[in-house]
Amino acid sequence: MKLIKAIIRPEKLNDVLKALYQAEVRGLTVSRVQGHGGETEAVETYRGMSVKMALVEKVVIEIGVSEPFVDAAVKAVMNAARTGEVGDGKIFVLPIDAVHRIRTAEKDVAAVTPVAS
Amino acid sequence: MKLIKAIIRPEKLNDVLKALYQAEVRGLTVSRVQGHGGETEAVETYRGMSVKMALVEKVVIEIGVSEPFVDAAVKAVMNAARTGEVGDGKIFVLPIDAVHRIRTAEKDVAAVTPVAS
Amino acid sequence: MKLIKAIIRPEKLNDVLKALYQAEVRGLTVSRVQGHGGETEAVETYRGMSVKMALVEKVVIEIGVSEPFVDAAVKAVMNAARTGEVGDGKIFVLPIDAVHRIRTAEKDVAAVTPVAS
Amino acid sequence: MAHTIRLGRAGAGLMPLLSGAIRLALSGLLLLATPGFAFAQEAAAISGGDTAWMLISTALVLLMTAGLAFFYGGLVSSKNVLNTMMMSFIAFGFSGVLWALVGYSLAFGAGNAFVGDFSMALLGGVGTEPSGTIPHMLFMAYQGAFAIITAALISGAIIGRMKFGAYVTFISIWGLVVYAPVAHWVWNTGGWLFGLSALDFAGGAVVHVNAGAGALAAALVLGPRTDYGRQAMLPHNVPFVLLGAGLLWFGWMGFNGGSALAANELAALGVVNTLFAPAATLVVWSLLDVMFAKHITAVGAATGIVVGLVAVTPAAGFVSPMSAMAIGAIAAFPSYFIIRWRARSGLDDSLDVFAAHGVGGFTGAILTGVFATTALNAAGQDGLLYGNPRQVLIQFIAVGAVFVYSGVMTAVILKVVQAVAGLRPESDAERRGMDVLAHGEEGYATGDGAVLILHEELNGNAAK
Amino acid sequence: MAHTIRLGRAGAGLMPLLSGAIRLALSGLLLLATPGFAFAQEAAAISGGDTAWMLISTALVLLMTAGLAFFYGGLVSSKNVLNTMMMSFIAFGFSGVLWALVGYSLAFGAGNAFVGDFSMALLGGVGTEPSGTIPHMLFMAYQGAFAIITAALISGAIIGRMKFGAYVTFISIWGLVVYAPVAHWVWNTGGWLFGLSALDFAGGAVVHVNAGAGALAAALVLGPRTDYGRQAMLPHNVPFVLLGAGLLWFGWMGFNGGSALAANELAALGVVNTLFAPAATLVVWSLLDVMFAKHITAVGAATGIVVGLVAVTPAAGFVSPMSAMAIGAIAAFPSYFIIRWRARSGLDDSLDVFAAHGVGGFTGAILTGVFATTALNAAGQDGLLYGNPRQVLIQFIAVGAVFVYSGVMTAVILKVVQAVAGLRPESDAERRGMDVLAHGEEGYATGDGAVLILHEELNGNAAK
Amino acid sequence: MAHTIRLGRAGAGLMPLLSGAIRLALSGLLLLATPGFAFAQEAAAISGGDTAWMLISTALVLLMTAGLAFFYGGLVSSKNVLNTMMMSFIAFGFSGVLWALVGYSLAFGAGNAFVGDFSMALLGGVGTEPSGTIPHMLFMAYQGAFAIITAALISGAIIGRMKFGAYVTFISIWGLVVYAPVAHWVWNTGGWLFGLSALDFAGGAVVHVNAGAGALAAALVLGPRTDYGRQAMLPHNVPFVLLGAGLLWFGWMGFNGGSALAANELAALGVVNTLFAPAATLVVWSLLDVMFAKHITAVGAATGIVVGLVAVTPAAGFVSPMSAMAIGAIAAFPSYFIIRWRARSGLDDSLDVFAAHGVGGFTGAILTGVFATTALNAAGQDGLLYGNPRQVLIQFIAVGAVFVYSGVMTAVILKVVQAVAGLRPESDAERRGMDVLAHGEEGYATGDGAVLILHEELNGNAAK
Ligand SMILES: Nc1ncnc2c1ncn2[C@@H]1O[C@H](COP(=O)(O)OP(=O)(O)O)[C@@H](O)[C@H]1O
Ligand SMILES: Nc1ncnc2c1ncn2[C@@H]1O[C@H](COP(=O)(O)OP(=O)(O)O)[C@@H](O)[C@H]1O
Ligand SMILES: Nc1ncnc2c1ncn2[C@@H]1O[C@H](COP(=O)(O)OP(=O)(O)O)[C@@H](O)[C@H]1O
Repeated sequence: MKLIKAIIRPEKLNDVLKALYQAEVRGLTVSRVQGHGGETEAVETYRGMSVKMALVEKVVIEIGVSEPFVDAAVKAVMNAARTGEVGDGKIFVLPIDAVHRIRTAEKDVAAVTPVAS
Repeated sequence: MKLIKAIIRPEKLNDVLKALYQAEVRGLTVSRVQGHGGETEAVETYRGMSVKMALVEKVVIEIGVSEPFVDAAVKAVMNAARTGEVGDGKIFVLPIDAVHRIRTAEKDVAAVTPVAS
Repeated sequence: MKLIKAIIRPEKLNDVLKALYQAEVRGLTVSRVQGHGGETEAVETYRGMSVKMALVEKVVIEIGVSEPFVDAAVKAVMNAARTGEVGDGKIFVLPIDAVHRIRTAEKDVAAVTPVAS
Repeated sequence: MAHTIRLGRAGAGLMPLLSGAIRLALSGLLLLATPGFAFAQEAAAISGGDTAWMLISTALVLLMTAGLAFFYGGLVSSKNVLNTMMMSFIAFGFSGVLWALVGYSLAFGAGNAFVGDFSMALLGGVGTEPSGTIPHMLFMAYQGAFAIITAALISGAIIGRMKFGAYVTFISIWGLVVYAPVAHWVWNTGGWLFGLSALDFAGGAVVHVNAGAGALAAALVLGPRTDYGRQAMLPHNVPFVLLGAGLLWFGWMGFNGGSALAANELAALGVVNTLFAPAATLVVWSLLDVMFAKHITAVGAATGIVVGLVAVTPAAGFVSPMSAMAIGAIAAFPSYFIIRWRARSGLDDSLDVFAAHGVGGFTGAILTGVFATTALNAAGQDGLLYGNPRQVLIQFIAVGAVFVYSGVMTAVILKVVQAVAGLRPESDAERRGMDVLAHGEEGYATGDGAVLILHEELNGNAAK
Repeated sequence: MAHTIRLGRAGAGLMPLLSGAIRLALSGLLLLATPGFAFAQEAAAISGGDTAWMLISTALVLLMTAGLAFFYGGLVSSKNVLNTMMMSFIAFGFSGVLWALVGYSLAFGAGNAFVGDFSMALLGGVGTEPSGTIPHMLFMAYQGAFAIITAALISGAIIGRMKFGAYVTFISIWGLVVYAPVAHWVWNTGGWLFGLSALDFAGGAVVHVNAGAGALAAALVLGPRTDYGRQAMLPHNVPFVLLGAGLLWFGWMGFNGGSALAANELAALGVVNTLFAPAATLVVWSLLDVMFAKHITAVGAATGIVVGLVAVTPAAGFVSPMSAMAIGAIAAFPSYFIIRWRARSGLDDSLDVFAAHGVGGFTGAILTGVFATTALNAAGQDGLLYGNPRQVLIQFIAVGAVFVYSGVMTAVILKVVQAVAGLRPESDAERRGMDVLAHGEEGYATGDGAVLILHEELNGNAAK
Repeated sequence: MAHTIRLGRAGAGLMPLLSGAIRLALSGLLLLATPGFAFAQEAAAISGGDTAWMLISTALVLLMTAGLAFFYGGLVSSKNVLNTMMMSFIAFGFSGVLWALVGYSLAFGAGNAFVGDFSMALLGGVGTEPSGTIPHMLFMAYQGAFAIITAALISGAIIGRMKFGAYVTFISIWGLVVYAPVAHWVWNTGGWLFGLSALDFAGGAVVHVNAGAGALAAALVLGPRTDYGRQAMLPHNVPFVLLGAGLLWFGWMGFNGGSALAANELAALGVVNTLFAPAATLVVWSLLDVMFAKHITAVGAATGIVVGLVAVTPAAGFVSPMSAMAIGAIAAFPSYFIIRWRARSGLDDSLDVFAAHGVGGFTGAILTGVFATTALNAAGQDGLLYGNPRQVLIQFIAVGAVFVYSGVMTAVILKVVQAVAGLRPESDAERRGMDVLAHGEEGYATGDGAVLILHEELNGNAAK
């Protein structure tokens, strides 16, 4: 089991969701974050006070997958999220020791296999 | 040391916090996220434009615990967060290499053992 | 490769960013969270209804680094984020299996080495 | 007194045949209808100054309902913000239209001592002829704005747990069956409380006690929300609460000042009292907050302002500014402590409509009987302090009658709606919030994960 | 009719030499300028009541543009909120100043049947002498507030995809080349539509059809935003939309009521109709929403209110309140269905200015020709229902002429601006949002990671 | 001039014995009190039109303080939003009540050249008798709304770092010791600046220079916030800033237009100038923003509007609209550059009250001495351009005297409060935000992790 943690551009979220859907990934969790990377920093001015914005809006998608799905999911995100310009983001793959589905108390692979809704 | 990452329903947050308190878990971090799983998607309409909301409000609780507490914490969350309907969420248990308490520079188990406030 | 996950006070964010910059850490991701630890809980009153706020505003910084940078990054955060009072936060170091840079499909160490912007 | 009008015999209606016929039919339906229709005939002329003031006063009272939407909307959680605001906004539509169709006639038609008639239904005979010194239809519209906000006020008691269709049905009926008769009692020269010389300058009883009693009854009939007493409902946007309080105060100038129906000394008295009474309430409320909440709170300040405005409403045109400040200061106490008690009780009058409007209106009405003086308003009465203790009793009777009638009738209407259509939504509505469930919308949508539904074929495979 | 003024010969201008010279130079530039300058001379006096009403009406119409900023701003995503709001606010400056400098003279100067002249440029001869019963300059300012909001209305069609400088240039020209002549046609006694007896009480054609046609043309010339039809643009703050609707309704009382230019029966009729027509629209819109969106939506309620306000605008001083309610109710249908169609079409009139203002104004103008009655306004005309079917045709001509002129001229102006300066920003502006790109600001900054730029040396090494 | 009243001998007070006794006692306390109480006796009558305009003007000026709360509240970070807004709202209470109790008498009582007296304390003799053509008490309330907003204006200088109790104490004293005397100097016929023929139509000196000087002194006495110059304080809600600017502009129509105290030519002049002067400022400010900030900013637009409003305040009833536009345009420059300088300086006048109100009011007052003309207002003076250079000097003296008095007295009051109770909260208040610390509330609570405290026993074991 792995946790895929992909940091992407907010405007690419819908494309990535679609790609993941097509890659048969069903469960995921999304959060709004701010990133700092190689992007040029915007300067904003408020009443004569100038500020450099060191952080840029990003979205993180976290997906718990069983090993066979890791590559497919990574590939799906990579392709859908790429624009080719600095700031496209990163994907981290982290090891997971255990997964539980709260509703049924199923464990591990069973816990992330979708159930017909 | 493990990092327990529980994705739950927002309306269950207070119950889960209470349960964790009773399980003697003291430190944790909470964030608002949006999840996609097996839940039916709400349709919203804005001025004749209909949209399907693919994401549902969720809350993530992250708890760094030493091994002896893992089971208790997972169980506490499982019980408090369950409604039995699709969308109750998942719990991921991730391995941790090291933990530091910023205030005291204590490490690992000492870092997550609460200090009398 | 490690993922450093530091939970700090919001008002220390800019100091920590500066310290990380000086430690030559270039990429990172920031999110707003709420924490529960040893801090005393504020009581708020709304129209005669009193509530204890069990959660306190925190910020999480996540940094994917190659092993040589782990100590420097942890140290930078520790020093910049410390106030000495309860609530300074924790740093978790998690193992990473793989890192991908979405823009270039570079992997692992290459993926987190900054490219001239 | 205020709100009382003398009508010249109204001019011929427009398209008189059609509307006359409908009116005739309606009249047949009215059990309490009295045949008589005898306004004092009187030569009068439109005054530009008076009309100017009543035009803007009408706009001001209209704005209050939008202000109320923000006062209430800011106090709830973000998942119920639209539902809460819509409970006010929808009253513009249903309560407004029904007022023109029949409500006005039921309230201000001659009728009998208890209710008007259908003589002015469909605005028959409500033209631009003078009513006092302003066009008759302007008086009708000004009163319509009162009917709208009174209905909207009740909604604060039933936040987040009433089917929207049931709510709309309820306030539509309520406006005709509760509001219109009560307005008739107090403000129509033939009304029984008018006959008793009860003083209610701008609606302490008609609007606030009326809405407060309705709110109490509604909270009791609906019962508390599922997680009431376990989960705190915190205000998701306190600035909205302050905005609402600010707009309400602004609009209230037209509510109380306009109740003079002219731009004269009485209007000035109304406006001056409406400025200083809530100022006094705010001072006292702040001090109480320091004592009991340890801080001067913003929600408290907004609440105190509204309580002061409510309390001075019945008194505005009858008492001196110093008396108004006394009324404002005194009124802080009962409402403050009842809110504190309520928050700890099992009564889910979610936004304390009873404590703010019911109790505030009650206090103000009684104190009007204490501080009123004919030195300032010859058409009024002297109060206790000016040698007429009987007025306090009269005020009690007026307020009590309105309270009982409104409370009972509100419960009856709700029970009927409940029997026919049900009042509360499926149980998970409260959990997920009424905005998505009852309106299919979010107050603050980010658009993350929102998939456009364009064509039938897309329904099946987009992002899921 | 409304908005028509009789001017006494204006008093001597201030600093007359300078401004006279500039005016002379301007006159030479005006191709269409007519030499004649012959207002009816008439003894008149300022009325306090009328002036009071027009003072507040001017303030009310001014407030509407701020209300519009919220109505529009709430409907867009948060990354475009400031750009959207600024499109309204900047009109206060550029459209306002240009109105005083030349716009007023082009609209209300005698001129010929198609446009005014430069006789009152730089406010020459616009002093405090009576125009009707109010000071002339007050009439000028009141009309200026109309010019401001009409320009701002167009912006709803081009959300998130127009260079701000190009937009400012566009509305500046538009106010002089489109708005001023159209106002002249309809509201100046010498205007050709005025001569035709076209009825437009408060600007159904001049303001709403005009802005609606401009919006349609602008949406077509600019083309849709890059991700239009793929990415939903959800309202980031529906309470702001409701606030905007509330402020617009409030301000519209001065818009329609003030168009009587006096605090008289006509003003009362205007205000009463402006209260009840949108109420009726709101009821019908809600029912349509239940049928087609399955819920009564808050965005729908706000939209319905605005459509009702638009529809009653041309009619407000010519029809009875019952007729106004009919107009409001009827007007819901075309606008509702055109919005539904538009949302599924390729036309990115982002905030449906065409459907709400163009179509709403059209419906209202035609229905004015149906319901108007000289029984209420002797200066008006009877409509179809009162035996004058010809009026419907006249209304068609008026609305059609305004629509065509505004549509064509808007496109021409935009094409010129496009040729000179370009209309659309670099492509990633839409992605990142116009707030940061066009204004260097965020609507809701948290300050996280914001590094102060204090001195040159800091530029290099702070946090990066 | 504006704001000057002639009072008929006031009617008998209410409950005259009690309040008379208190007044007598108060009189003994007043060191500067003059024995004389000699208003010109004059037969006058209430005018409906004038009263209508002053009723709504009073409401408009009241609304401005709520607008200010949003203008200021949007500019701060979200952890200080309630504290910032409450600094305005609390002035409604304390400044309002104190105005009625003694402030009005100190400002408009006959007194001597420097301060009024206690003759009208507790509103003694302030009834509905005419003062000019409006009820006396309406004049009193209108002036009260000025006193409220002037106190609230100062708060922009001390955002996020003053104990709330200390602030309330400060503005309470300030209103009596600074505002009332300064109003007396300028607007009372016996005041020394009135005697000098200083022109200040609606409060350029009395309100804006006064508040600006107070703000500067307060910023200096309190010192900068702890992280000033290191941490940027970004506006957490720019739409609120625009809302505030919109409400302020709207309300300012009553502020400047109402200062005519009648619905006449002068009121029209005031309203027209208040429309076009800020429009001109907005244009110039936008161009400066393009040059210096590279973009037209929304915060800049809001600021420019306010600066234009401030600048036209002293001039509104004395200059022509073209001159008002010139004043608005010119006033942009000093305020713009002083704001830029201030942001880089060590002076933590957090929201630039000094630059916007102090400097804007100064510029406007001096330019009033340049552009004023008796052709438009016979009760005024001619300015420099109309052959009276001396007026510029007089304006300098007036503004200078107000500036020095207000600056010095503000510092003295604050030092006294500091000595008695302390001014700044514990140091971590700034870090955590004043909302939680000073008010025990959050502006935007989510309710996550909020545990209801119901009973004593729950205190111990719920969620901790
Ligand atoms: N080492 C890192 N750890 C965590 N997040 C990172 C790291 N590097 C980059 N990111 C995230 O990825 C985003 C894009 O990274 P950046 O280096 O700008 O672009 P690119 O990957 O195209 O070179 C950043 O805004 C940040 O959110
Ligand atoms: N594989 C996954 N990775 C990350 N988050 C997941 C995953 N599966 C589900 N989730 C999270 O859990 C929530 C509930 O999951 P869902 O599958 O709907 O319910 P259930 O667990 O009851 O079957 C989702 O909204 C999402 O936030
Ligand atoms: N075991 C834990 N797991 C996750 N987050 C924690 C844990 N312990 C503390 N935190 C986070 O760190 C913050 C500070 O912790 P706290 O115990 O209050 O302070 P300190 O580390 O100074 O003793 C908390 O608010 C919470 O966000």
